[in-house]
Amino acid sequence: MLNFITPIMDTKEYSEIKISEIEPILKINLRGKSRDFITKIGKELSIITPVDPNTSSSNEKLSLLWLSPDEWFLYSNDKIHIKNENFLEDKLFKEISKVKLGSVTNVSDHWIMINLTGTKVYELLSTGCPFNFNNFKNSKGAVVQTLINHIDVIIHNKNVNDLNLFVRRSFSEHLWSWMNDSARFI
Amino acid sequence: MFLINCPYCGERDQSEFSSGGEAHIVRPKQPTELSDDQWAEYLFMRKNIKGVQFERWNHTHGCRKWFNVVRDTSNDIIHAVYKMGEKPPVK
Amino acid sequence: MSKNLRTTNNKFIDQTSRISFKFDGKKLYGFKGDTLASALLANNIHLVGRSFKYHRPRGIMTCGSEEPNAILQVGNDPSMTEPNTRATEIEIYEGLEASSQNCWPSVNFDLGAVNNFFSPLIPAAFYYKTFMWPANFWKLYEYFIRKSAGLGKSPTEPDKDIYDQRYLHCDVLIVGGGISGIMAAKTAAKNNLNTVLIDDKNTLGGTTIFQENECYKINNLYSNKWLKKEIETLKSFKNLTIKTRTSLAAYHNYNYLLARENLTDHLDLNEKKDKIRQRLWKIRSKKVIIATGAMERPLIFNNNDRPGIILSSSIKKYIDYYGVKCGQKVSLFTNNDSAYETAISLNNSGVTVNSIVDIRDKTNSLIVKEVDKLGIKIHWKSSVVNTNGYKKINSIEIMKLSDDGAAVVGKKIKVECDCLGISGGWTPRVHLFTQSGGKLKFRIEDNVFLPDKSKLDQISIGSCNGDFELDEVIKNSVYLTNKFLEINNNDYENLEIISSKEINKKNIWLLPSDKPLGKTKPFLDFQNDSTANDIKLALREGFKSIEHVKRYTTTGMATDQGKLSNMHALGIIAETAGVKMGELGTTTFRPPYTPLTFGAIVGRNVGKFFDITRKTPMHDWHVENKAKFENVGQWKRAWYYPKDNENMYEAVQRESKAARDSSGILDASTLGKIDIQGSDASEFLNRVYTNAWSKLEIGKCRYGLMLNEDGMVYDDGVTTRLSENHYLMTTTTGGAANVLSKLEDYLQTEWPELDVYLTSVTDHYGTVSICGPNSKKILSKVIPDLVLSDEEFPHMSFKNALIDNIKCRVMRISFTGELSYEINIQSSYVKSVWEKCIDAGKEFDITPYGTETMHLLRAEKGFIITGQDTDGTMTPVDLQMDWIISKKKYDFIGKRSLYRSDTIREDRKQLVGLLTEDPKEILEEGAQIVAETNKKPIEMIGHVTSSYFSPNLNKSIALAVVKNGKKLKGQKMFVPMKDKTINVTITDTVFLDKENKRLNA
Amino acid sequence: MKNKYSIFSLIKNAFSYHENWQRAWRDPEPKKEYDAIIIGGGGHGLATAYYLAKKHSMTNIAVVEKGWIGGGNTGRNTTIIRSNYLWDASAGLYDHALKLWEGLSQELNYNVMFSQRGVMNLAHNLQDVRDLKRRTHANRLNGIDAVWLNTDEVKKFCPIINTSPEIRYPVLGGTLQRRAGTARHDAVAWGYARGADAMGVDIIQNCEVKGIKRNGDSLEGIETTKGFIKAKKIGVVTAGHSSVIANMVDLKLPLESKPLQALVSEPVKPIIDTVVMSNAVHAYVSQSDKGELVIGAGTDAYVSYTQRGSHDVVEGTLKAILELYPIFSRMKMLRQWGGIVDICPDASPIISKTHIKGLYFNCGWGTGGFKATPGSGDLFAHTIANDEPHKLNADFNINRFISGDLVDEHGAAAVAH
Repeated sequence: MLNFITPIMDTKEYSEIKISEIEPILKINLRGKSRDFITKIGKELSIITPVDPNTSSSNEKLSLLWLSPDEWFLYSNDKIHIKNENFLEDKLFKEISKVKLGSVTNVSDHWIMINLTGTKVYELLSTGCPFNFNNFKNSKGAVVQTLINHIDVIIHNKNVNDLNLFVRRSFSEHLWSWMNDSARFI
Repeated sequence: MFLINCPYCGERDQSEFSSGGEAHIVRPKQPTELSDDQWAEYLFMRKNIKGVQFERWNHTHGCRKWFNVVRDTSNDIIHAVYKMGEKPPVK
Repeated sequence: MSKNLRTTNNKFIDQTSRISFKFDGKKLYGFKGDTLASALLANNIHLVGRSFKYHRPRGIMTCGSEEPNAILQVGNDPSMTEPNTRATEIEIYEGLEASSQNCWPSVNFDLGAVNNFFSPLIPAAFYYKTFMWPANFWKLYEYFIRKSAGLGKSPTEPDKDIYDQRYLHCDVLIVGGGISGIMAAKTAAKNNLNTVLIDDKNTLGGTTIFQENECYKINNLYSNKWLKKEIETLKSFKNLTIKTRTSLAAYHNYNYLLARENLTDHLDLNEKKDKIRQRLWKIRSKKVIIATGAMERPLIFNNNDRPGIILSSSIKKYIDYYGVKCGQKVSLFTNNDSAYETAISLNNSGVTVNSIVDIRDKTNSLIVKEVDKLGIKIHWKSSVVNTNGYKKINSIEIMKLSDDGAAVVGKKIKVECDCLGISGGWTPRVHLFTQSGGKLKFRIEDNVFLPDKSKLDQISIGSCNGDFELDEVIKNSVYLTNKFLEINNNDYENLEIISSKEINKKNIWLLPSDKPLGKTKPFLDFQNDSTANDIKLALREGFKSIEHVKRYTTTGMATDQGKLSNMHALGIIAETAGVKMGELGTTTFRPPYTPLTFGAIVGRNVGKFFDITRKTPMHDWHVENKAKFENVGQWKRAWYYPKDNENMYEAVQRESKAARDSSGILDASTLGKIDIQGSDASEFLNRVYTNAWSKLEIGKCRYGLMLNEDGMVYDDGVTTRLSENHYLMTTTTGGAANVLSKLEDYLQTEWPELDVYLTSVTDHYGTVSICGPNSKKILSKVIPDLVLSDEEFPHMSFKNALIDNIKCRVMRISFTGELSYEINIQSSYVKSVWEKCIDAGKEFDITPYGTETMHLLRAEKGFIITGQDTDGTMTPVDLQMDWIISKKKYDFIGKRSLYRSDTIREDRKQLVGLLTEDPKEILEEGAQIVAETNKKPIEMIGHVTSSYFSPNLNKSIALAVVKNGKKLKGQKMFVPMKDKTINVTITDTVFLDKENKRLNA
Repeated sequence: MKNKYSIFSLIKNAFSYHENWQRAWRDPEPKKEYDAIIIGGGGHGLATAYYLAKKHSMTNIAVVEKGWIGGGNTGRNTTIIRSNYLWDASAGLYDHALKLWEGLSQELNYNVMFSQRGVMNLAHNLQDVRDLKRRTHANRLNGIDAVWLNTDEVKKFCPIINTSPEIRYPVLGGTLQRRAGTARHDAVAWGYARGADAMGVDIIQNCEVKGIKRNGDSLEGIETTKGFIKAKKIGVVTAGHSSVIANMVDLKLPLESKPLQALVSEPVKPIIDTVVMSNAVHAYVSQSDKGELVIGAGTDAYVSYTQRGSHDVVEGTLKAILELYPIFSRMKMLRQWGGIVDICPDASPIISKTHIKGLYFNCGWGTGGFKATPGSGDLFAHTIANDEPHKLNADFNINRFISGDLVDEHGAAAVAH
């Protein structure tokens, strides 16, 4: 078997902050404009497609994040076996891309998912992120695409002081070590 | 650092955006029909207005959507934003 | 410290904790809470520096950020020393070492003081008028000028301290924790606003916190007592953040503000380690309240710069706050009431105030009456015309002012004193307001510039808004705060206030002397040594604008940025030129408000965090196998893999040969990859690439060239048709992000009718490229199920495959001219696949190669690298790639530009091959090419873009761009180097395997 | 005749307490009509007037300035002067300027403090090396004194640069032009103003141009805040505001005006005695005679006339400074400011006639106009006087944007596979 290796595979704890990479997680990028597209993904995933900016919806297994008026980001809430991943991707591709409703692209390894928990996670983010989290903090399910220290990230507010952060794989090691360096001083 | 009200994502820091210069310079549908002069007009010539200017911005590090901004280049105040394809607001 | 200079009244200074520090090598003592300035004064040290130009002895003059003289070098460690530190701002700590600057050999005996003697020869801007002869001597003059200029010394080793940054978003930011700031903060917090209050001092309360005077009372309490109680109540607000030792550095547009918090500068040496020294707060506040107070002005008269001459309000702070007497026998010189507060404070602490010189006619305000009662001699309608004492003031000379104030009359009185307090009125600190783009207005009665119009959501309150008297400060602050925050609930609406009111105002910008102006030295800018005479000289020479005068005389350009000098400079200009001050305007106050450490601006992004480092999924393997890395944009790419003691040349020769003789393996993961889906995908590619795409069969790959609208080559790469409406595009490593955003731009704005979606998958796939005659055998071991026959899997096609049940895509494409396959697989598995290929290739001696070998191999085949063989001025025709421009397509990006009159010229610079006469001679990349060596001026017709020694051809090869190169094939040319001329011949760009036989080897 | 500046005049004037110095230039009211008017009293405009008077005997001319002379980019730049440009046309232009700089203090009898302390450009990646070597070879063959330095030589020339191979983008070498250096920016404007004024040129400050009056394709004069002034020829040298003037005659230029920022540190004793520039690690630094580190930041990527740029640009610049000079971390920024630069798509200037007879533009200098001041003034004066470009500025015409014959000084985009 091939070895599965991601750049981080680690967990670090600081006073009131815990940072850990969670893998493997399925991630699929979905793009489309039509109403049919929106209905179809909702149906296929048994999830309400979030159409309000900066929001998400989740069911037991999956979370679907709004990225732009024609782009959504789907990820599995838990670790997932490669077989199930392929199954879901193939199914969506068949039902959406093949029938020209939009695009379905597997991005599981394009993004690394880092889970941040603790009462000081927003302080950690404030060391490098210009986004105003004052309202975000209190809205469960909120999503923001922004920058942390010049690196693109998607942040999903899973729960109070419990965030999933997505960063592109090739940037992830740098961001990881930078965030850990930040956390030392919080 | 401006605050720009992305018509999709809401108010964000300028660092998430990039400027695309003057708006409403439409790419000619039939470039081959144009003289060198006319093509240069599209390619290079700009009003470069001091005052209220219509311009394009991209929410590069957010939703990646292009949109239009009405900004006064003499004081950087943004008067309005509107989506691509929408009519510009009247002054 | 001299015991008799400390009072025992210690509300703010902990007189139980003694601290030792060194000044100019001498060990001294102070107390916790002292600034370096207060500690020095307590040790009776006034002389702390020499002025910039004349090296005149200078002493501590203020107690804050406007200090022009007490600018010291702090610390001796070459990595931790800090130049130009204001003694009035830095708190002392155990182990502090400070020394005077700009003097040699010492501050007490400074040889530079000879300049003072020559001062008649060196008026403002003298340097523009001399040092021009002989012409080539400027270098020498300049050497000496530079040596004598500058103040402190730069560190000479890297800083060991850490700096940090934070973003902060709030509803209201209040800058300044004086009485009005505190009232505003409490009001905002009480009304549930997310509030931040910052102050640059270590305690809140501004000047009111040490104002214990019968003339200033609130609700029947001394104003300091009342304020102290208010400050104590602030702690209860969870929505109020207070930051002390935090100074607002810059106020930018959109209420974006930068504040520097000082975290360790006040700590003992051993406590500083491993802590953040300073933190830069990047604040976005919906509303901003500026409550930065006012600065006392000096008075401008002859010899007003001697050590011992101190702003009167600073003397008050030193006695009331620090418990330090600036002198034992003090005189005061004033044009307003505030010096009388100082007189009372000094008197209360037992210091003799032997005279007050007031330029006004007699006045009868409450506080003046109080002073009168104390029996202090007041010289009304008088001026100080001179001071004496070289290193410390010892007496002043007083004369009566004429009725018009333009001259002095009568008898000169000499009064002995060891300290002179001066007060020229108050200047509101409007710096932040103007930094933010606000416009000022001028108030004639007391000659102040006040905030007027602003486009931002902000107000100024308190004395920075021109309210100088306690009752007005409170009344107006409350009114303005309520209106600004749109609230009605304010605790401070009905306070009972006692406040002395100033009745008479009088101002003379340049006080007259009994000597002609030319013989006097009335200093304006103490640090830069510019005098009123300099201002007048500038005006005489025709420099009219305030900015001209400032630049010509350097007034206001020292490290205090003219905080003390600007108003007087304006006043003297207005007076001399006969212009109204309001019309003259001010100079621009530029950020930062006080000098800001570079380290704080940069934060933690130094060293390894200087820039993002991007790594491929196989990065660790390259490291383990001793690869040298090349920076390609932010990526780290394996450059070459030296074996034993190989140098780069040797390693690359070996790798290049191995790749063609047997097999090589390359990490190609950094190439940009864009997933394209949609029913118009083919049409989209037609528009973005120069060649045609509609007829590309499913499962086939094609090379494409992308242009800018100006017709110049922008990017290139191979795109694969995965299915009917599904393509995978590759871009160059460096171009990936720009290409994607450019394509999105066209889709969203020019071609919204196209049904096409783009998704970056650059990081999702890792790419293993294996090439060479044995690559097929190796691949068949790694993916046994895959049929690799040329019929089934020809060059420029792709197959889906599985490796250990993991999906992958195999492209048969080649950038080396060899038989070659690229495996694209999810990044998490790619290192494993890479190792599998290495294992499978062992029997064929598979050789990992880096970017350098890749560049050499492609050059042998004449393949271009955009960015290396192109430079933004090359069209596809220039590259001799006419074949890639579709003649049938109506349009594509950049097409029209190819037909402009200059672009269509046939003798443009064109890509060619070059062979050196001596096959061992390797040309230098960047070397210029000429057709004739004797022609003057020499005409360069092109340059070498790529050059290597080809181990496979056993000769040196090069690519070059040459004017009219297409037609010059076979011609001899020259490459003139510094020490020799190399003979070359222009050739075809393909050096190896012109028939492309190796692709199917 | 103005009194000559020298050490002797200083001594003489010291005896009269410097009360007898003459005005450096007059403050005239505009005449009704001039043979030529230069719009824009920056270094380039004043130099143009100076050379029109001096070399082309056009003395019935005026310079009109909206604010105070030298108050635009002349007084806001980091004063770097060099001529090591890649293309022949640029090299010709900038070296012409450099040669004029070399005698300028004596020419103007005004010490412009031209200090030939050398300018070094650093390379941080392989494409940088190729590009800089290409430029150095071209310079050498064009007779410009640029040499290539390897990393050790870079370190030797400027020991405070961090040349460790361990840094993120190590210094791989650099080019050095020793004749290059810095000058005192204000002095250049003042020296030219004083020189031009002495020959009869009217320098009119606080005079804003509100319109250009034309009759068909010929010019009549300018509307200003000080009234209408007739002129046969008009030369526009208004840098960031070029488009504002161009729009008055419906002329579109290939320009975008963007904020360019710079900053200085507090003054310190000499620590760096040359000028070091790095494109890849975007840091330009020199030290002024006063001791301040003079640091050039970048332009913002949007049009703005505010003379204020984004803080991010300053932060990025100082980050680069600390990467190359970690010893400067405890130095403090004293002052920060911005100017408005007009940028051409090919990063080269326009010194050209227009389709309107008698109207000339000198613009598009982008971030590097100061170094060209004397040359630009000389060539623009030639162009205005003769209604024809000099051969050194012939390539810098407006028509190049139509034909495509650009003078592209951007160099390679450093993209590689």
